[in-house]
Amino acid sequence: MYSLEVADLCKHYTETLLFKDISFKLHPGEVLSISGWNGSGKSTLLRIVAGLVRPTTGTVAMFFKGEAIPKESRRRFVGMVAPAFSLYEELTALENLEFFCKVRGIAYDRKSCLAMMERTGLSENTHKLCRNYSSGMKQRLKLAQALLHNPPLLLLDEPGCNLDSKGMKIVENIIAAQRQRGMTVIASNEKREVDYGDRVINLSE
Amino acid sequence: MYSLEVADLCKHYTETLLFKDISFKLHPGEVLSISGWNGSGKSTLLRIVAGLVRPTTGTVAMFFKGEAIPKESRRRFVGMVAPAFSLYEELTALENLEFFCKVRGIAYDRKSCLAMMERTGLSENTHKLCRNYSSGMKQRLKLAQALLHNPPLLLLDEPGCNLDSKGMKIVENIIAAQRQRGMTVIASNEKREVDYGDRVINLSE
Amino acid sequence: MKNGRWITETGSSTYLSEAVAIWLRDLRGEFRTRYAVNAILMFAVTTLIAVSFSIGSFRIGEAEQPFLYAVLLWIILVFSALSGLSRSFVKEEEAGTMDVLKLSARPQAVFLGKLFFNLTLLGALELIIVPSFILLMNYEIELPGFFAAMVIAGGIGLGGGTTIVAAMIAQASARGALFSVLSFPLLLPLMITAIKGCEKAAVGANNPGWPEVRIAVAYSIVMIVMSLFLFPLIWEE
Amino acid sequence: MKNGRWITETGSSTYLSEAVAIWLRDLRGEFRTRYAVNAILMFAVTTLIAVSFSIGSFRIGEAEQPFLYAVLLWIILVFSALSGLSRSFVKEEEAGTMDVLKLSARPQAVFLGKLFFNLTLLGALELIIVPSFILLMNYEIELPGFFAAMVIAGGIGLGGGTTIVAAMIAQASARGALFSVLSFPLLLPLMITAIKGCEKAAVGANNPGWPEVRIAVAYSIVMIVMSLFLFPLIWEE
Amino acid sequence: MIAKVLLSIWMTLIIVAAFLYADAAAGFPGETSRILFFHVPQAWVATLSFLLSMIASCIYLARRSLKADNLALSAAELGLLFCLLATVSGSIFAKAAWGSFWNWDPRETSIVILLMIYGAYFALRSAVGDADKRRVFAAVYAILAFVTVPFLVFVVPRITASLHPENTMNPAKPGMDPKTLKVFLGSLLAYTGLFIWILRLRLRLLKLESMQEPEFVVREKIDQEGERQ
Ligand code: HEM
Ligand SMILES: Nc1ncnc2c1ncn2[C@@H]1O[C@H](COP(=O)(O)OP(=O)(O)OP(=O)(O)O)[C@@H](O)[C@H]1O
Ligand SMILES: Nc1ncnc2c1ncn2[C@@H]1O[C@H](COP(=O)(O)OP(=O)(O)OP(=O)(O)O)[C@@H](O)[C@H]1O
Ligand SMILES: [Mg+2]
Ligand SMILES: [Mg+2]
Repeated sequence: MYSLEVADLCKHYTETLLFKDISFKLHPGEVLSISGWNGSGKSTLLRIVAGLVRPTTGTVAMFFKGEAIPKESRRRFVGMVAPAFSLYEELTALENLEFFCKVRGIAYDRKSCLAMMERTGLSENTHKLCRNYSSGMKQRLKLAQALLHNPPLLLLDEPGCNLDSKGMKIVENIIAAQRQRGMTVIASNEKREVDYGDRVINLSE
Repeated sequence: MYSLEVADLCKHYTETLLFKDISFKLHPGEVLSISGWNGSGKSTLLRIVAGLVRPTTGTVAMFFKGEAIPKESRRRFVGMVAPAFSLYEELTALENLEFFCKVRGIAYDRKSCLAMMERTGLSENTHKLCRNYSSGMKQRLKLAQALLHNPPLLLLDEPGCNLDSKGMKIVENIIAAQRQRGMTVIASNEKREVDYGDRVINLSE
Repeated sequence: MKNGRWITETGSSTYLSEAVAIWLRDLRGEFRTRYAVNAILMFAVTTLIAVSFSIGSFRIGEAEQPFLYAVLLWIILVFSALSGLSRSFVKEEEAGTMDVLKLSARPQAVFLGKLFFNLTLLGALELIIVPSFILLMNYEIELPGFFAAMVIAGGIGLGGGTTIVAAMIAQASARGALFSVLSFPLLLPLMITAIKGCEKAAVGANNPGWPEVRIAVAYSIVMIVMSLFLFPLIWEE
Repeated sequence: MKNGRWITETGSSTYLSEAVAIWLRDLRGEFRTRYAVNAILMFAVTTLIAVSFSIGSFRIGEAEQPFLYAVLLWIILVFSALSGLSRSFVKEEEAGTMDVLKLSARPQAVFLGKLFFNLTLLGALELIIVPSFILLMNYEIELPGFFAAMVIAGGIGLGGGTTIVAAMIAQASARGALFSVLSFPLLLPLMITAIKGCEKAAVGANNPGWPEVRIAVAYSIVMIVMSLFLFPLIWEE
Repeated sequence: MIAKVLLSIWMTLIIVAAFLYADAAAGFPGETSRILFFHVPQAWVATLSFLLSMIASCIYLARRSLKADNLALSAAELGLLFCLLATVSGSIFAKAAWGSFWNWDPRETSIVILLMIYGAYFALRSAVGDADKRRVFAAVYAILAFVTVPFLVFVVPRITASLHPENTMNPAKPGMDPKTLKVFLGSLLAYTGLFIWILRLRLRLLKLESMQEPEFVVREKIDQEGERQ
């Protein structure tokens, strides 16, 4: 029903060319992995797909039942996790989720937020300030935040970063669940995470 | 020649006990790993050893030829990497290293800084602003920073975080080199990194 | 049906409700870090005391008082505003939460939320500063209604004029010099109007239709409407 | 021998050279982002123009001018300083670089480095504000030497009194406003002295030995020395 | 117990004597000179307790003992309280004696700065989350603040002419009539006693509070260990 079409993406930073001619199509149920050395442009590519960075040339388009989704409403269809993101440190974990529900226009429902935290293994720390979260707990909360609105397109930039083995298992479950419902793009350095993808785009080649 | 003695460490956060009765001794050539689930207190333990956080009870002491090193000069003997650390984003990578050399009282030597960046695989990006570094490049630069003064005690909190396989290899080399000269403490969630240690302290047990 | 939910559900939410969510979050964050709550009072008192000490300790000609006091009041207000208002965006950028916010909120909602927040701050500030200023300086006002309207309209103008500038400086870390260049000419007309208005209110000049208040209101409306249109451009780049 | 190097080498470095490294880094960072300079200049220019517009446009009694101008000048200087001087520490905390700095630098070197940086900022501020103020307000000064000495000594006192407070508020929760709240009372004695000094310089009072300058210098020395002792306690906590 | 009873009797005597025994001094409008017996001891106690707070802060920094911090905190609280009392009483009398509530008399200026400093002290205390940090920061600030006091005492009076009856009624100088002097000194004593009594109550309260929080108990253990080293 949904689809993502990326055509001829090319990104320059002043003098350097990061990547060029990246094209792919993605449909629900598919998982795409992006790999490459550090600094090869994986995160940049994901940010372009999310609409946070403009590509030098090329287009990113999302379709719902064949109709293009305008850029302004893309936020409803995308959930993203990245190492550079942070949540609000002076709020508790649950308050963070509550905020993102409301801002996204999802009626805030405490139970389902708690269920989401349960799913990411944070149920014992719902009322702790994010400032005091450990690195792995922050990563889990970022995952929870990205899933709040059941996004048809999930962009995971190094999703297993800082996580212990239970956390990795959670990521695996998230990807498996997303495979039932929508599209996933994973950017990672870890072979294990790259292998979740049906297809792999290697930016270093 | 050097040694690290940690005795009866215990850390509380208001109502919760993080860990208690942690004691160990470390001598040059030894590598200690700290493992545990997310939020078990690995990073906190490392910060206590570095002197950034006060333990609730217990002591951390470093010795040089049997003499205790006063807390004020511990900075010369410790190098640390952690996910929560950042470098100066508005400086280039080389300027960052130059700054840390000078501030540590090591005569700044451009060549040896460049060699350090070579060693962490950053030689192509010496003059890029840190703001524009990718996550893995930042992690590499943090490693370089921690090694600048050849610290007898190296504290590595999730050293492989964000790194690609080449980067992991670099971490491995760093640990192997440090084993020849000094002490290492690694805190990590990754089995591979935990296995570098001769001994393992598991905080979740 | 799961997929259907994704599209329809968002329809139920308005710009306003999202803006309110952002406003409330900012308030809560503010309350937690007590960036303002605990200290805004002391801060206001501090400035006031400085001014009243320096001016109050010697006599100013009766004729000059209304004008001078109006100037001082507005300098205090503008300063307090400028020192705090840009924080709401800059903090978002520095804490690294800007990207997540961009991904989840509509730009207009963000702008409105931040504007409400800044207006709340300004309201609190004026509530504390204006009465204490009047008391401490023995500021005699002939037309209290006009004066109050002027202070409120001026406050809204301050918020309207600075919010978008704040968004700009937060984004353009290297182009920072823009801020002083931009915000100063933006606020100056408002400040001059407000000073004039407060002076008239103090003197009790015959002033049918409150022209200064109207100018300030017009200024605020223009600023806010323009910002609503321009903000998405700044926000999404 | 490798191990030997670890101990001996650091002997060759002094507090001063490390402080200078920190100073230069801050300058460079500031030059690239221009955050503090902007905050300060924005406020200074705004008030300066507002003040000169408002005061300049009407007549103040000849006799009252020296005092009023001195008060205005110092209010502008002190509050501009308060709006920017805390940045050097606050930024360190917010960007997450504080921990690395704590691990690598000696506290006294950090204090001195930040003090130098703040003094540089203040110097730049005074260089811009004081001449423009004098020109704009038509401020007549009988004893320019004394006046300049007073402005410089006052600036050093401002830096000396606020740097340690900046380090404290960077680690506290309520940052922006708290800084003014904590610093202002500490600065008031200095401010009063400086106002008196500038007034005398304008009037051209017979003033052997420049007592106000001496007081300001004494204040600066006491503050800086006390801070040097107290800073490590704050930094290492 | 006996001390408390004695103190209250003494206080009552002083109040009665202030209005009935001592004569109104010349040079003051009406009966306003009786402010001396209340206002000056209040200011004196405030000064005393700020000094005490500063000394306790130094001790805290040297020894890190919780007791010293409690003393610094409660002395600062009481200092602020008496400072407010002196300001309010002075201000009321100022309306009668000098015609307006506030005149920026140098004494008024310095007392306002004192109020601001200790207001800031409490703002700082409430803004620092971590208990250890809070104590250290507060102590450092208390010391810095006290450093400015000599400047306040020697500098501020040079700026504006004082309205205060500096020399006419200075108890240190000869010339105060003996009756007034007697009541005045008695009042000083009474206020000091009152101060010590409240201070001890406050300290006991703080100690009880800290016993409820396990964190503090543990800390005290380290404090002792730190002293042993
Ligand atoms: C708002 C008004 C006032 C304030 C804030 C104020 C404050 C003070 C302060 C801080 C002191 C110094 C006490 C010390 O050195 O320990 C003082 C002393 C004194 N005040 Fe006031 N005062 C005020 C009004 C008045 C008035 C109206 C009178 C009498 C008519 C008065 C009479 C005195 C006297 C007699 C002393 C002792 C002077 C000396 O020791 O030489 N005060 N006041
Ligand atoms: N604003 C910018 N200006 C200049 N260069 C930039 C900018 N942003 C990113 N880069 C550069 O683009 C390259 C790609 O960065 P990106 O973060 O996409 O890498 P990545 O593949 O995600 O790496 P990692 O595995 O380390 O996360 C890097 O070399 C980085 O330095
Ligand atoms: N200042 C604080 N106040 C209260 N709790 C804190 C504070 N700092 C850390 N904690 C808590 O202490 C616990 C340990 O945190 P720490 O960062 O040491 O964990 P970690 O073992 O490094 O976890 P990770 O593997 O996720 O990095 C966490 O539960 C965290 O929430
Ligand atoms: Mg990346
Ligand atoms: Mg950790």
